Amino acid sequence: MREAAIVGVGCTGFRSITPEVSYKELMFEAATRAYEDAGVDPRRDIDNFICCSEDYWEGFSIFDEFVPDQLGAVLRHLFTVAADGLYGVATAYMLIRTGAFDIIALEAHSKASDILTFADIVAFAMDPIFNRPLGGHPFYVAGLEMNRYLHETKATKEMCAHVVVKNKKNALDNPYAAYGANITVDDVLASEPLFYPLTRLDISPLVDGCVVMILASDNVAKKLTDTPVWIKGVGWNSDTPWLETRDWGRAIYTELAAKMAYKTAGIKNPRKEICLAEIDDRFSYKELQNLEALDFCRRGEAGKLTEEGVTGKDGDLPVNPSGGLLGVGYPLETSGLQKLLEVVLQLRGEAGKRQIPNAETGLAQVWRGIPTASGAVAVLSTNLR
Amino acid sequence: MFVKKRVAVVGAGLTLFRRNLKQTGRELAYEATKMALDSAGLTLKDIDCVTLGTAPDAFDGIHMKGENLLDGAGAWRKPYSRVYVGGGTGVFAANSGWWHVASGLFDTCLVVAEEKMSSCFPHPQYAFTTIFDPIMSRPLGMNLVWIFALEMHRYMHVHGIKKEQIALVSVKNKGNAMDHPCAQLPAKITVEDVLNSEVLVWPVQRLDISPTSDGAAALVLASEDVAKKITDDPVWIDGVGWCIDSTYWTNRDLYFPKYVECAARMAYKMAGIKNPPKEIDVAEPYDPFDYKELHHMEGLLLCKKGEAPKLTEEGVTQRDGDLPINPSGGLLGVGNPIAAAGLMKVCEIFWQLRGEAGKRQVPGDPRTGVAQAWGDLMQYGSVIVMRS
Amino acid sequence: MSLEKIGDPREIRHWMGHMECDYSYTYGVAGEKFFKEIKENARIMGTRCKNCGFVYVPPRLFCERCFERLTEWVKVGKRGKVHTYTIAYINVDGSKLKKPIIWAMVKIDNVHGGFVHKLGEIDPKDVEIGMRVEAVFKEKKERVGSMLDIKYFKPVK
Amino acid sequence: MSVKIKKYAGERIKTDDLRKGRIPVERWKPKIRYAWSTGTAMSRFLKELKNGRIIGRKCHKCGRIVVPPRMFCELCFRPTDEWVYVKDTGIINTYSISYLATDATRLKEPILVAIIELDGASKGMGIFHHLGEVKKEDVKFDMKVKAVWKPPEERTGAITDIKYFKPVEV
Repeated sequence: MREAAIVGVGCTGFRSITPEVSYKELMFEAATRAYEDAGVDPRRDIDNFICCSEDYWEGFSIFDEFVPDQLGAVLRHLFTVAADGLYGVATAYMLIRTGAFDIIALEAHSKASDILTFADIVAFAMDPIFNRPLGGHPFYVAGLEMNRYLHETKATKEMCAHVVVKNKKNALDNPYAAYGANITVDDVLASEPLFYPLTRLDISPLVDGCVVMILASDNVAKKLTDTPVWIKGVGWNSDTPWLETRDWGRAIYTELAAKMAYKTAGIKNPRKEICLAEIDDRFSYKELQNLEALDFCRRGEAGKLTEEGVTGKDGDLPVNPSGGLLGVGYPLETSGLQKLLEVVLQLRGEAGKRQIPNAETGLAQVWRGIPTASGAVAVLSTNLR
Repeated sequence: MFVKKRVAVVGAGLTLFRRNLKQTGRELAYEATKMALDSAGLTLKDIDCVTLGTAPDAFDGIHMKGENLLDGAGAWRKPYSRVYVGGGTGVFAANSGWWHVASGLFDTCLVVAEEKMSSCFPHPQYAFTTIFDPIMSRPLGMNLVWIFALEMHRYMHVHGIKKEQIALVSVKNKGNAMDHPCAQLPAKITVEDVLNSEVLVWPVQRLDISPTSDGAAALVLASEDVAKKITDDPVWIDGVGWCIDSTYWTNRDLYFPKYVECAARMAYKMAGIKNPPKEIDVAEPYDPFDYKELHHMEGLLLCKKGEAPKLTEEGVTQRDGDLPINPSGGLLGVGNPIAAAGLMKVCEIFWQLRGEAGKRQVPGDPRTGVAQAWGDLMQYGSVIVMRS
Repeated sequence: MSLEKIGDPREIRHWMGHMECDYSYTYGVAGEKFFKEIKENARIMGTRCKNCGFVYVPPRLFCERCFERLTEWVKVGKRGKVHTYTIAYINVDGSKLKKPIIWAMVKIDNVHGGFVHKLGEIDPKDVEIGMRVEAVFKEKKERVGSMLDIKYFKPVK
Repeated sequence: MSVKIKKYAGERIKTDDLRKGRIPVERWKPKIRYAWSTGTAMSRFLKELKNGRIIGRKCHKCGRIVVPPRMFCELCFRPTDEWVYVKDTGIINTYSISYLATDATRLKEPILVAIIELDGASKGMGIFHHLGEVKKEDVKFDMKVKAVWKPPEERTGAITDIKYFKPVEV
């Protein structure tokens, strides 16, 4: 079977607001960088383009309409995957494996600063019959989930606060990150309670930004670059969309997505075999919950590992060295690609001050956010075999 | 382009298409999906992954509606994602099912398409205003029918086509739909009826247009090995194609859908089709408006530019003609729940190639069929080539 | 990248707009019957899957696990346990709520599911995971057949 | 539909029953609002409209002058190079006569809309706008038209700063 690698990346960086550019100009910037990085001409070389977006994040119905020009995809093959960028990676991976495509460009962006009523849009994703009529800020779903997770695993709010402290500190070394900070666990615990047990600092703030990546089949990848980053496995999965019957303590979708990705990647012991992980930390507890779902540790252990520094930059298993969504900011459907980008830079040895020595295999994981129970995982490596 | 793995369609399901259906979106998706599974003699346990196609969230009125629909699509605790290319989504969903299986990652895949346009009340027309650019178009009060009328008029002008010729498509498709048990607007009408119907946006009249609808459709796909175990009658997906043109639709000449041609060439190349009119036995081009069928026949290279009206006049595109077009009744007759309508076309080709289309059956044992959908701002083509 | 960009902050512009339509959602086959029972009898119904043995609340037309069509309707009680809860301090527009809202996932006894709803007649500091609660319905004349016909869940005395 | 399938799915309800509230429904109007950054290209375009001028961008590689302006050339995939004013006259590429208002209500007097290829821009570069001061029977393909602007004090920097395009005597 054909293999696939990431051969080029481009990113605008992430900022709380990008008023000088339109979403098109933002995308053009990331695309220009990615094509340059991969050494490809989109008008000639790229067999297919994938954009990851959801209409209401953009303010347009059929956002697909508005994407080809600034990516160089006019009268070429392009489509939208209505999901996070990591689903786009999975899609590109499948396309390459069919044998019919050699080079694929993948795009996701956030122009969250264009949105004036973010929480109302999230509320609009809730079931219109059984949940939405009750109103309220939809982040109560995260509060419910966090509380159950803490209850089941005996993890503590302090442990979650440690995640925030670590990630914001990591972000200080990431020039792309918007929310780096040097703060303490007490600062997090003392921040305004919003959805008990969630406080304001447990929640990642929105940012703008765009990431474009170029993927290629094995033969082509080897011609394009000396440092291909191989996609060893992808997985994606969904638990029920119903709040009423889902598992509130566990991230089942991450468990199943990881299982799928590990199977293709041949990973038996993730803790040993994976050098770094970029994990969904939209809310602080998610990092712990997902770490366990990814089988990096037993259930209920992630908080302790975090407190002990195992997931720190210099620990055994660095988690979110980029700063994660808590430190970089939450760029909507670009979250997965922000994470994947960090893994690619780390594996290429281009992560600057954040560089983890001898990083060979990395993992990126993302959740689709409230109110979903869906997510994706990708395992990357510098080694093909 | 060399594809190693062949992918088969082994089952299909379809709900009624109606202006309003009682079922919620996920219930509609369930009905179609269950029917498709039953027709293949499979259960949910046999399914490895699911791909969903559904058009704007603004119809169903649910942000990220793919997530809301997923249990109805049979995706509980399975790999599941949603593809989205506007009106092209229905056929494209089948294309996405193809790559799930052709990649070798999965042996079976459910393809589901759903649309519940009636949630946008009193009329989905309100939702359509949000497909336009907010700076250049929305302030001018852009209405969806306007842009079709502009395109239709340009097409008529460039080739000197008369409305009478175009109306024949509506007459044919609504007539074909008389034999479709799910159809919303089957009718025996005449060219005069079309020409005498209310002028909405000249040259578009009431009977030139397909309705808005609720509905769902589903397919079951399987890899070659698995398909042969399930059925003696698999229908193969031999070619898939898609293409997008520029966002700047007022900078393009709308008389010809280049994007459909580009998508068709991609699919034909994969399927090894060199002479489309000769090699294709039955086609389901996208017909939300009657002129669109003609436009898309030309885009699909089933005839020369400007020639489709003539073929229609000569009866070539009738069910018993040389090149039957939209034997299902198309969107004009069966209805237009956007993504579900596109996938309905793929279902129709499946049934035609299996010889299961009953009164709609195209004579002469058709072996090769093509379905096509169109989407975005007169911008997107998605094409699938199937063989028995 | 662009050869020029806006440098003068006064040149920056935003275009205001919205995506607001009116929506009207049918309750669906299962939902319609469910809400009729709520409205007329303040009774919570579920549907049972013969294959999996689950009674779904709210009721479904089909089993999400095995796709069985669910035709067996079961009357279920209005009591259950707080599976998890949270206390919301802000409103959807970010403004501070005058009175915090207690949200809970209430698992109804002996069924698969329950309701995500509000808790009432209790102080936030007294809420505990595992506590028993019951649905408080609106008066019959006020009930319209909607989730709001349940006012909230309150502790079982 | 296959002949093998005998039972059809989906329960129809009448629009009238919905309108009159005979079918229970949950209603919702979301509050979903945006402030889209117009960005470098469109901010300038809108500013120029306020000045009564239409501006495009030129790509030096393919030589095209494009309207509305963009900072990238979609065909060459490179940045566009310079600002170019185009004329506020052009020809009708296609048009339609609408008896439907934006919300699909019926109109007695139709709205005339067209794609107008602007003079001074590259061939085929049209913009969408309304037509005015012309009877519906008199509109023709390739007809020469000119923008009718709002008075300067009423302009806001919007595409509606042009009221409509009207025929010009040739």
